[in-house]
Amino acid sequence: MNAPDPPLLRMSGIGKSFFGVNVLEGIDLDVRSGEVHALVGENGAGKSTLMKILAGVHPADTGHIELSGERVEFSHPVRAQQAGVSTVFQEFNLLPERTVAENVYLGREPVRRGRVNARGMADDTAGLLDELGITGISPHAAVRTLSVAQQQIVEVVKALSSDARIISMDEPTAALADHEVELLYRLVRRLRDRGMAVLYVSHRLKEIFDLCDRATVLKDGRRVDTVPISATTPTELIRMMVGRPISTFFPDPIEGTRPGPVRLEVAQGGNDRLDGIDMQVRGGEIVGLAGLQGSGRTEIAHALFGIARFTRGEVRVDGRRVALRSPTRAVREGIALVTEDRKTQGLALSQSVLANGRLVLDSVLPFRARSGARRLPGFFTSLELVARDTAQEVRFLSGGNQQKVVLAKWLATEPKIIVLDEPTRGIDVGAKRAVYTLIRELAAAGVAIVLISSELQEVIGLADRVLVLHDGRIFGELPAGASEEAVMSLATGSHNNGREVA
Amino acid sequence: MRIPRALLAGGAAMSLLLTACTTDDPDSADAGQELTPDEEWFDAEEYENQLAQRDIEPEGPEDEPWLQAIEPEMADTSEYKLEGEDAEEPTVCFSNASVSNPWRVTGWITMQQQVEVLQESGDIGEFRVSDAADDDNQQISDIQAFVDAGDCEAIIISPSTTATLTPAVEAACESGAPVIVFDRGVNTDCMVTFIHPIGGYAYGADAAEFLVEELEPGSTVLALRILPGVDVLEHRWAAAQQVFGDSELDVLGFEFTEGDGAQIKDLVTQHLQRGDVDGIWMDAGDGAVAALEAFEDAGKPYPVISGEDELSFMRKWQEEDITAIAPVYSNFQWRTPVLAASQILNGEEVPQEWVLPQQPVTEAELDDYLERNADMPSLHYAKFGGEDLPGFPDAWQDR
Amino acid sequence: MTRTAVPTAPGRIAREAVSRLVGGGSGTVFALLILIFAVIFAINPSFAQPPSMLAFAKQAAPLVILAVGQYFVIVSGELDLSVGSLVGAQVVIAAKLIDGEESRTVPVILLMIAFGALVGLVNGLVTTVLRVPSIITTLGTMLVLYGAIRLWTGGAPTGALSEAFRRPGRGGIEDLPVIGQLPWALLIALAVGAAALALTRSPYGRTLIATGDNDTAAAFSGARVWRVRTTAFVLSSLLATAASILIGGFAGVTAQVGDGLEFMAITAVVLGGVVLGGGRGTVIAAMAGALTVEALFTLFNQLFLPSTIQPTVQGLIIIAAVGYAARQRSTRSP
Amino acid sequence: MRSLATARPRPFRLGTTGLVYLALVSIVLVGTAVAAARGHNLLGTANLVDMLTRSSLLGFVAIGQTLVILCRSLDLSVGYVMALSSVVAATTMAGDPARIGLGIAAVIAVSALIGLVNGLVVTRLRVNAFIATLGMGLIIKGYLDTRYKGPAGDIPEAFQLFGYTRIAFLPLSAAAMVAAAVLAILFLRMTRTGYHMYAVGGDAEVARMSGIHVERPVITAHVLCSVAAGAAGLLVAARFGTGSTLVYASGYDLESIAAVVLGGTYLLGGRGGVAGTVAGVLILAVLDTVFNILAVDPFFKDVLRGVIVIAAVAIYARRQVDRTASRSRFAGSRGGPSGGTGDPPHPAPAEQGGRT
Repeated sequence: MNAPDPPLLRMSGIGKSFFGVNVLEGIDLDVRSGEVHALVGENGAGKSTLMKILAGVHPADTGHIELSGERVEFSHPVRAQQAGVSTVFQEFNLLPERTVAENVYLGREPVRRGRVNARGMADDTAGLLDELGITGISPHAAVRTLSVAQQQIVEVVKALSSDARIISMDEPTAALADHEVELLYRLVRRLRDRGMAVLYVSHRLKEIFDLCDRATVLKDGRRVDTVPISATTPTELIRMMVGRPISTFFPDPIEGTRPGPVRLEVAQGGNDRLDGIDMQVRGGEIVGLAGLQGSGRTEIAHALFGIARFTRGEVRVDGRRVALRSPTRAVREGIALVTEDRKTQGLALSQSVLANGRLVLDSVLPFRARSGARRLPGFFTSLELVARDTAQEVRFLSGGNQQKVVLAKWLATEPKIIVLDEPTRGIDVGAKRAVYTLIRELAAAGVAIVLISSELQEVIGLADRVLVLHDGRIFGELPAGASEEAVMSLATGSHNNGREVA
Repeated sequence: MRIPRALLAGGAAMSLLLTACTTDDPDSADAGQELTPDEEWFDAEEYENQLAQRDIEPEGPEDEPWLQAIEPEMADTSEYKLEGEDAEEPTVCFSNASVSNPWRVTGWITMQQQVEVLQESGDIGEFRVSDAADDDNQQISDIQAFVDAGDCEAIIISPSTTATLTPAVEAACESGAPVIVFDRGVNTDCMVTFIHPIGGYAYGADAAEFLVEELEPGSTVLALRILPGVDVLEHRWAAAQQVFGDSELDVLGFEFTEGDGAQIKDLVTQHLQRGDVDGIWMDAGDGAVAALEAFEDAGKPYPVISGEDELSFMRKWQEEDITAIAPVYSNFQWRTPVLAASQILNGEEVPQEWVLPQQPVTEAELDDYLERNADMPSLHYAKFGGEDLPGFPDAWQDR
Repeated sequence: MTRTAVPTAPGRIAREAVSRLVGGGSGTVFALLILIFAVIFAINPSFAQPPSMLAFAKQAAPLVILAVGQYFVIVSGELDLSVGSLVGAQVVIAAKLIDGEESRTVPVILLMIAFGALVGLVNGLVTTVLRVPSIITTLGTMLVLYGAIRLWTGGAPTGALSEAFRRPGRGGIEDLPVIGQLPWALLIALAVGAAALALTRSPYGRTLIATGDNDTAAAFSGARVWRVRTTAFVLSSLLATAASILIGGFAGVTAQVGDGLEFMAITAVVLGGVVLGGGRGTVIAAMAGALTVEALFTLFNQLFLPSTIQPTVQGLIIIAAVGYAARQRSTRSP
Repeated sequence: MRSLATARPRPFRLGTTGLVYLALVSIVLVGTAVAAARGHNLLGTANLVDMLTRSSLLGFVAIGQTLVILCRSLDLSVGYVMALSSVVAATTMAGDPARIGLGIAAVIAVSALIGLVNGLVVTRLRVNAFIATLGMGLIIKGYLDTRYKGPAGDIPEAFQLFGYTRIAFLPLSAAAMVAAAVLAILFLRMTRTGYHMYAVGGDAEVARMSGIHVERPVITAHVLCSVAAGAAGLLVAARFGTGSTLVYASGYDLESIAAVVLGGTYLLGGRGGVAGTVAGVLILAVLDTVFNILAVDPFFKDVLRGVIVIAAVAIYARRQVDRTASRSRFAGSRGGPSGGTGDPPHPAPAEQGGRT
């Protein structure tokens, strides 16, 4: 474990807390040059926060960072870059309207004789792209015209151009179609071969075992252990991440929960992103939707909620055919959608807890608003919402509590059908617990539940059935408690051999 | 981080406030007392001159004041006489400052009516107009456009501002076509004739003298002005300051109202809250009624007031039987330029400086003028002098 | 922060009210308002007399009403530059159509309301459906109204208003003990204020504010964003119409009526701590902002401040107040 | 996502700037036809001069305004800066040809200072640009009205030439304006500050993460904008032969914004450029001239302008919609759909700092 000379990166005793909630505590981590180091853990384990501290976005409350033995302070992302630490965030730091070259050198534009050396920028960018064996990206292309994968490459090139010695990537495959993942693998290997250190944040065991040399496991903001990949197994790793066998982590169905009649039925549903979607959800049933991002999970949620509606096929609620033209209609039909992106889609951040809780009632069911609002405090309490009071602005709440506000908002509408898109993304374990319990309670109350999550254990642990999506189609159905591998193999489409993926 | 920001803010604010204060003119700083007109706008000689002109019998036809002139010095215009088919329906071009207030609108209608008459008679052909909408730069372009077009036989200009249009007018003169300026002047005498009523000093003095006469010594007077920096208006105020200065009246101060009735009423109401106001001096009639209403609403007796020959005011004056005078900035001057143009193009001589008569409407003539304009809208001007034009009265009624 | 259940009514109501009023820099405006009045009274005690105060209220009423309208638009994340010229247009329309005939008063007022609603509808739809930035939309409307009205009247207003039309802006309940006349304008402004307050507390109002804060979230919660915003524009135009009735009634017709009112209204609202960009600030504070602006002018007048320098002071105060409010917001801790 | 995963070649489409110039050309053609019908030659020297002169004044202001808007800010004080500059120039020169240089220097200094204050108030005090510059305008207005009663100072003949000379049909002032435009374009294309203006306007947070001091470009833009307005003031003085305090009433502030947006620059910053703005200005000028030839009622001009500006922006907005499709990966609704109130870009406050 201990190298002769100090490792390229050493983080020791890193601690961080937001709004009184400890997100990280005493994290030690060291990464050597020429290694791909996985940082694994469930969502909310603290991976992203740790990265942001490394990137200089957040200052650490405690602990310090060393680069090849020298202590460094990253007051600003740029300090980190200059020190040779570059980060590729899940949400790219790119300007869609500017060209690839301009983005790569953003803030570091080379100047010659007082003028920005545009040609030089373009040439160097092209050079870097070649080095990585990337084709099909012109330095002069506007970034908005690129695919997500290509945008990610631009981010990496950006990192290289600043002579990074350490590149950390946050869920780099999250947005990629599987054939693009291969491209990323090649990219990462090349970086490693150039003697760089790659900090690879992911919760996808497959990738980790494909790609990484060592893995550091985080759980609830603490470091569990750092292990060489060669010396561990997926199950072992999961055990470390979860800390207990999956089955016990997720609450069991509540006594007396039994599937009722079909509440939601989609027949041959399709639009420009989806095709031939057939699904039925019974009252009291939890149906999981698994699949890689971009496989159509969120698209189904949006179609059911009238945002990007089905242009083909039909949807029935309680056997009645409905036209889900707009969210308004969807809500009127008793459908609720907990969106995957809380901050931009879920909440009006500078409004009070109460105002957010009332939002759906106010905007769709004004006549039920008053009575509905009266029940909100009850929901807040049962969800164990922690806020100063209901007049507090939600932007001051922790991620978990924000999510609780979103859930309360929907509970207040007494939905028949609730679609949960990544309901536990970026929230602490306590909040997760609350969410899981709630899902069970809703099921017991006869609500039809569609659960979307990129955390396979979550889907497997909660859902009665798992529909696996691939490439906009339902690719297969698995019973409760199916193995992750089974789901994955369907999700990656590796089952149907040789089938062309658009 | 925060403190410096606050300091910075304060610093910026202070420095600005200082620059603003240090440049306070004494006269405007304490408007209440200061009563010597500031020399920038006061030309003693011109002042005396205008006051004198009020009593001079103008030459020209009795019943056509727009053709009368006070002490005219005729200018020979034979060089502009058009011969042959040039004389057939010559194109006349008119660069108008704007029609953005009732006075100009009334005059503009009168002018159009006069033009029709002249077009009937073939004295002028095309009458090309461009309206600068009160934008000096726009009007300069407009005049240039006329010059460059080259087919204007005569150019009539009603400048939006005196000083700023001087270069443009000079350019127009150089083009060879006869240039006629009216209403406001410009700082050059290159034009063939400059047509205007006696002027701002006379106007302001008429009003001020009336107040001095009618009011007991020591009575309070409030001056309502439209906006600063417009010479015609500044002259009126300068003259008033001169007159008030020699009087026993106590001038409370002056307010700029932008001619907006609501503002006028606000301001007067506030002054009435502070104490009595016995007299109102206005540099233009717009909103005189609003000023009077302020007294009504405050339950105070009507003041002695100087308005303008605008009908809304004159009607109020008649109804409520107020002690008032309506100084006149002769609206009929809008007829003169086109007539002058046709005269010049016929080679007839015209006054170099064509000073039109400018008689205030007094109590005595009030009923008569209201009689003659009975059917006219309230924002119409009594001395518009278009009664004999064919379009009368419809053209002025449904504008 | 301890793990306690969230405190609820009535404590909540109170807290919410307070935090909404004082929060977001709105506190600034009330302090400023009190300060200004203190100074005015100090200079001129007679101003504290009911009649003077009522006269002040009468003058302030139109701007207060405009501010309310502007508040709805601004809090929904937009801006309405067209109110000034709309007020002007409405007064001129009234004068030309009524032309002194008492009998025409009511029909014309109805027509004005319809016209106001139409203008608001156009502003709203162009902004939401055609996605033209509201600042451009309403700037365009401003130009169109300005031109169209003068095109129609040949440059200067014609006709005259009826007595009945002028009563709301000018008259009141006469000969009351002590206070003398109780102006209709005041009562109307109070009514509008109360209605506005009720509206902001209503489902629509809450949706409106949430939309201004984050329209994506609002849309994902089932709100019809375009409809919500368009309604705000219609409200603004209707209130501008109401204001025009008061202004026309107060001072009659003049060519310049309405000029620059849009900036006055926006200033008032922003002075009230309402944030351009939407989602923050209360209608009460906006109305207080309007009162503050009016009081400011009264103060200038009481101080014999030369009217030419007044804009300078006004500008400084606005910048200072807004800057201060901004700092308050950015430094407020959870 | 899938549909984007493969970077399929996008069909060629005309850039917004191209569109603007297309519009300009077509308007010129239509105008020429209409004018010809009335027996006028729109492209004759007289009218060309007329158009170019009209555009030069608004041009200067609009060029400056473009820079500010690119930074997602706004400047409503330009009209007043113009007025002030014209007076400063006229009073400093005081009719003495020897003092021309001094006058110009004074104008630049004064306007730059105002721009600096604007920039600082917007960035440091975080006062919304709309209010900040509106307030600054009022401050200057008060100063002008108090200090000067009407036109002041005297411009020496030599400098008036700047307002009236012309080479063939090209007025000197228009040439100067074009030169300024070229300079601005080069500035945006060749200096880091120029690059950073786009960055800050496009996404202040990204700019900050990339180590750009987000306040600097904004302040610079405001300074340059004011200086451009100052140049316009100089032109005013040259044409009027004196300083005019009342130009601020001519509404150049809002008109310049209209011209910029008409030129295809995005009101919320980050996209567009000076070239488009120049076209926008020319379009307005051509319309003006055509209206004049047709002797259109001045008030009808206002109506048409209003309609045209709205229509144009609506068209750009349309094009913007389908473009956003490919942006789903970029954080949601930045700056709201159409707030357009020029929110100053500044580092996100702590509670929003970490982007999940």
